[in-house]
Amino acid sequence: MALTREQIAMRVAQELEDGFYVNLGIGIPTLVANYIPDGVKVMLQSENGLLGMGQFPTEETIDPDLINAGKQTVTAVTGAAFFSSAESFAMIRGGHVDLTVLGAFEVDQEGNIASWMIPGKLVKGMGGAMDLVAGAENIIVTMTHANKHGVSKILKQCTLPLTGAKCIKRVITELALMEIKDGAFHLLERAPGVSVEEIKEKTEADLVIPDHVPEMQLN
Amino acid sequence: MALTREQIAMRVAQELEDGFYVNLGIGIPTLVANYIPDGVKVMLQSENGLLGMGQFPTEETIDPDLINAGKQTVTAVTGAAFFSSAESFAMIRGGHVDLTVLGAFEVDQEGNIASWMIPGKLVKGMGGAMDLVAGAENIIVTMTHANKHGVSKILKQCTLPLTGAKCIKRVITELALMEIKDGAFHLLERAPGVSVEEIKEKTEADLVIPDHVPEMQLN
Amino acid sequence: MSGFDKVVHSYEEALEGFTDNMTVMVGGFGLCGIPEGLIEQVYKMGSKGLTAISNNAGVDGFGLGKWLEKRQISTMIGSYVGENELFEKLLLSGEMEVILTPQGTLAEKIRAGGAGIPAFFTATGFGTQVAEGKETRNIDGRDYVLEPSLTADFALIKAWKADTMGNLIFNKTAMNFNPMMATAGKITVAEVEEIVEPGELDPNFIHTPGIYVQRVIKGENFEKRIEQRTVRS
Amino acid sequence: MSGFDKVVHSYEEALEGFTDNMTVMVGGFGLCGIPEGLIEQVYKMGSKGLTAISNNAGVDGFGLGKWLEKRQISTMIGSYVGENELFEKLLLSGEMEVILTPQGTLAEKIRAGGAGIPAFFTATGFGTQVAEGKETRNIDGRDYVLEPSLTADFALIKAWKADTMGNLIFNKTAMNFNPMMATAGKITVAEVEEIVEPGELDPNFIHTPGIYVQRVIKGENFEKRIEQRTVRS
Repeated sequence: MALTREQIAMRVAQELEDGFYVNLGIGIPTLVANYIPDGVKVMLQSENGLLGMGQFPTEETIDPDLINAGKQTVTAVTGAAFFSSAESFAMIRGGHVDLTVLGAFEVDQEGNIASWMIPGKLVKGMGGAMDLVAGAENIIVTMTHANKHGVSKILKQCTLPLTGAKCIKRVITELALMEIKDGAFHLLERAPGVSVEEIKEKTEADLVIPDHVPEMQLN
Repeated sequence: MALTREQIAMRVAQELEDGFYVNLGIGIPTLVANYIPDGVKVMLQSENGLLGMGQFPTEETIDPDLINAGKQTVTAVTGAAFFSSAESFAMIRGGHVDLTVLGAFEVDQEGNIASWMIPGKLVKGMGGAMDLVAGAENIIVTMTHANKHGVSKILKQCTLPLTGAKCIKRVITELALMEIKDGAFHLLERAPGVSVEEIKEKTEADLVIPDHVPEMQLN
Repeated sequence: MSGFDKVVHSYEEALEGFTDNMTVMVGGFGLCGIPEGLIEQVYKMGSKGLTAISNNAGVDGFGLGKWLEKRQISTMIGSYVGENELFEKLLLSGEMEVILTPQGTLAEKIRAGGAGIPAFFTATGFGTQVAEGKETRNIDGRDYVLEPSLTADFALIKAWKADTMGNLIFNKTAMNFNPMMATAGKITVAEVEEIVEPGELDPNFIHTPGIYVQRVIKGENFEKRIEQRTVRS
Repeated sequence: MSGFDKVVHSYEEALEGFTDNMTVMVGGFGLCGIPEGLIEQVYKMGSKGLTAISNNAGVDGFGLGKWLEKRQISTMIGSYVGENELFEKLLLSGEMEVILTPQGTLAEKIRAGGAGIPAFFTATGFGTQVAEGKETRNIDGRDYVLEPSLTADFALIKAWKADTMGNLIFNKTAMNFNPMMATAGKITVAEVEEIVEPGELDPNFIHTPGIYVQRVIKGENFEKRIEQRTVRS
C-alpha cells in the first residue's frame, strides 16, 4: 500500500534526532511536527524569523504578528527567539539548521531539485527554498513518486527549472525511501506492501536495488 | 598664535549641524564633544557598539561594560542604543554617520591619510580608522601641521603606510583649515595671528592660497 | 532634541519627496508587518513606474496588491508570488518586470546595501536560473554566485514602537524584512503602532537604531489582516 | 529539553576537544566583554600553535595577554595592538604572525563566516597594505577589496545572561564581537554571568539565538578589569 501523506510524515519523523534544529517546508513536511518520536526534542525554525515554532494558536491566542513561513498563524514554544529575515537566512545559509524537509516537483539522480516553477503554467516563486537547499547539509525531500498520470518525478535529469543543483541526498515518497549517491538513486526502504517492481516501474532514474529491500517500519 | 588642542576642537565643533550623527576619534577629536554649539544636538557614535555616547561617569556610576572606542568608561545619553561591532560598522561603512573626526600622522594632497603605523617603530593597528575613512562622506582630520622638528605632515604624498586612499577633504591643524581638492590643499582659514607665510613654510604640499585668507572665528 | 525629532504627523509629510520612477522597499512578509498606511498613501498618490522591493506583493486587493491594481509597479523584486493571481498574471504576461530572488539572498542583498557591501558571494541559486548572467566562482570546493546589493530611494517599514528619535523595536515575526530595509533606504519611513519618548525603549534592546530612520509616523488603523488563519483543532 | 540543555559545569568540560593548532575566536573589545574564565582555562591547558581571532590581544598579563606570555598564539588576527607591549614586540620581531585587519572588516568577515557568505567586497582598506595581494574591483565608480570570511574551530564568547538552551543576551558595549563570533565557531562556548530557565528571556529580544551556541558555562569570578578608568571631573 502506498503511504498516506501522514505516513510519509511519520517516516520522515524517524530521521529526527534529539536536539535537532529543523526547518519544515509547506505541505507534507509540516505534518512531520505531529509525529516527533517520544524522547526526541527538536526546535522548529521558520525562515520568516522564528526559532521555536509551536502549534497553532487557539481562537483566543491568535496573533497576526506571529506567523510561520506558510503565513499560518502559529505560536512560539518556551525558549523561542524572534529575529530578522537576514538573521534567519544567516542561520540557514551558514549551515546551522540540522535538517531541512521540503517538497519538490522533481528530483534527479545528480541530486538536483525542481520545486518552484512550471514554465508557462505556474510561478509560485522560490521563497526560501533555494536558500534552504543550498544551506542545509541534511535535506529530506518528500514528494509523490509519479504524477497522477503515472509519469515519474524521480528522474535521470530534472526537466523543470532547478531550485538547487547537486544538493539532495535523501527522498521519501509514498512508495520508497531512496538515497542519491554516485549518480543514481539507491532504494533503501519500500512502503509496506509495495513491491520493488512497482517502484522500479515508477522510477525513470537509474535505480540501484540491493538484494534485500526492507519494508519501512511505521509505528 | 597657533591653536591649542582645545581651540582646534572648538573650530571643528563649528562644523557640527543639528541632528548630526558623529564619530569622534581618539585624542583631539574627543575634545570636540566639549564645544558643541548652543542649539545644536548631535549623537555621538562609538564604533565598539554605542550610538549616543554621553559624558564620563561618576565614580558611583562607572560601569566596566560601558566603554567607548578608546576603552574609556563612559555613559549613554537618553535615546542611546547598544549594538554589535558588525552593526556598528554597517552604520559606518554604509555611510550613515554624518561626520567623522579623526587624527593622522600625515595627509597628502590626493586625500590620502596615514595614521596607523610607522614601520619599524610603532604599530598601533588600524582599529576602526580604515573603516571610518572609507565609510564617511564627511571627514575632518585634526592634526599638527608639522612635527616637533618642523617637518611638514601636510604632504604631496604620504610616506607612511596609508589608512585610506583619496578620502580626506578637510584638515584642521593648529595653523590652518584646509580643503583638499583637485590635487592640492586649499587654504580656507588661518589661526588668529598666524601668517599665510608661516603656513606656506610648514606645508610641503601644493597649497592654493586665495587673495584673502580669513582668520578663524573662535567664540 | 530638535534635530532628532523624526516624528511626522501626516502620511503626506511621511512621503514628501516620493515621486514616480523611484525605487522603494516595502517591509513585511506576506501581510505580516507591512506599513499599511504608507502603502495606502502611495496608492492614493498614484505614483507610477516604481521599482518595488518586497518579499511578496501582498494579496489581491490588499497591501502591495493595490499597487498592482493601479499598475504602479514597473519592476518588482521579490521572492514569492504565491496565490496572488494578479501578480502571477502580470508576471506571465510580461506587463510587469519581475526579478524573482531567493528570500535569503533578498534579505542579504538589502542588508548589504545598508551596510556598504556592494556585492557578496552566496551558494544560493548556483546552477539555477537565478545565477544566469551572474559571475560564479568556486571557493574552497563549493560553487557560489556573486550577488550585488540593493538600496532604495525610500524604505517604507513597519515597526511596533518607536521613540521620537527613530529608535525602533519590532514585534515577533512582524520584524522580518523591516530592520534591513530600514538601513537600505535613502529615506526610511517607519510606520509604528506607538510612539514613546526617548529613554522609554531599553537601549540594550533596540532592534533598529535611530540613525537609520528619517521619519516616524504613528499608523492610524492597522487592519493586520491574516492570510492563513489557522487554529488548533 | 534534554537535547537542548547546553549547560556545562566545569571549564574542562567547556573546552573539551580544544587542541593545539586550532583556530579560536575570542570575544571582547579591549578587556570589555571577554570570556575571562575560558581564556584562563586555555592558558592553564597551555595549548600551542593557536590561530587567535580577536579584536585585541588583551593587555600585558591579562586577557589574551596571558596567551602571549606563554607563546600560545602562532597567528593573531585582530585590528589593534595599542599599548600591549608584548604584542607589539612579538609582532615586530616576527615571532608571531599578525594579520592586522580593519575592525569593521574583521567584524564583517566573522559575520560572513557564520552566515555562509564566503567572501564580500568592501571599500575599507582599498589602496592600503590591507589590500595587498587581494582582488580589487571597481563597482559603480568606487574601488573595493574582496575579503574572505572567517570561521573557527572554537568561539569563546562572553554574554550577560543565557538560558539553558543557549539563547543569549549581552550587556551594553560588552556585546561588541561576541554575537558574530557565536555564529562563526564550529563549537561556540558562552561564558555568562547568569543562567536562567528557558522562557525567562523575552523571545523578542534575544541577541543570539541558541542555535549558534553549543555550550554555556556560568563564569566563576568576573574581574571585569577596566583599561581606561575615566570619570567626570
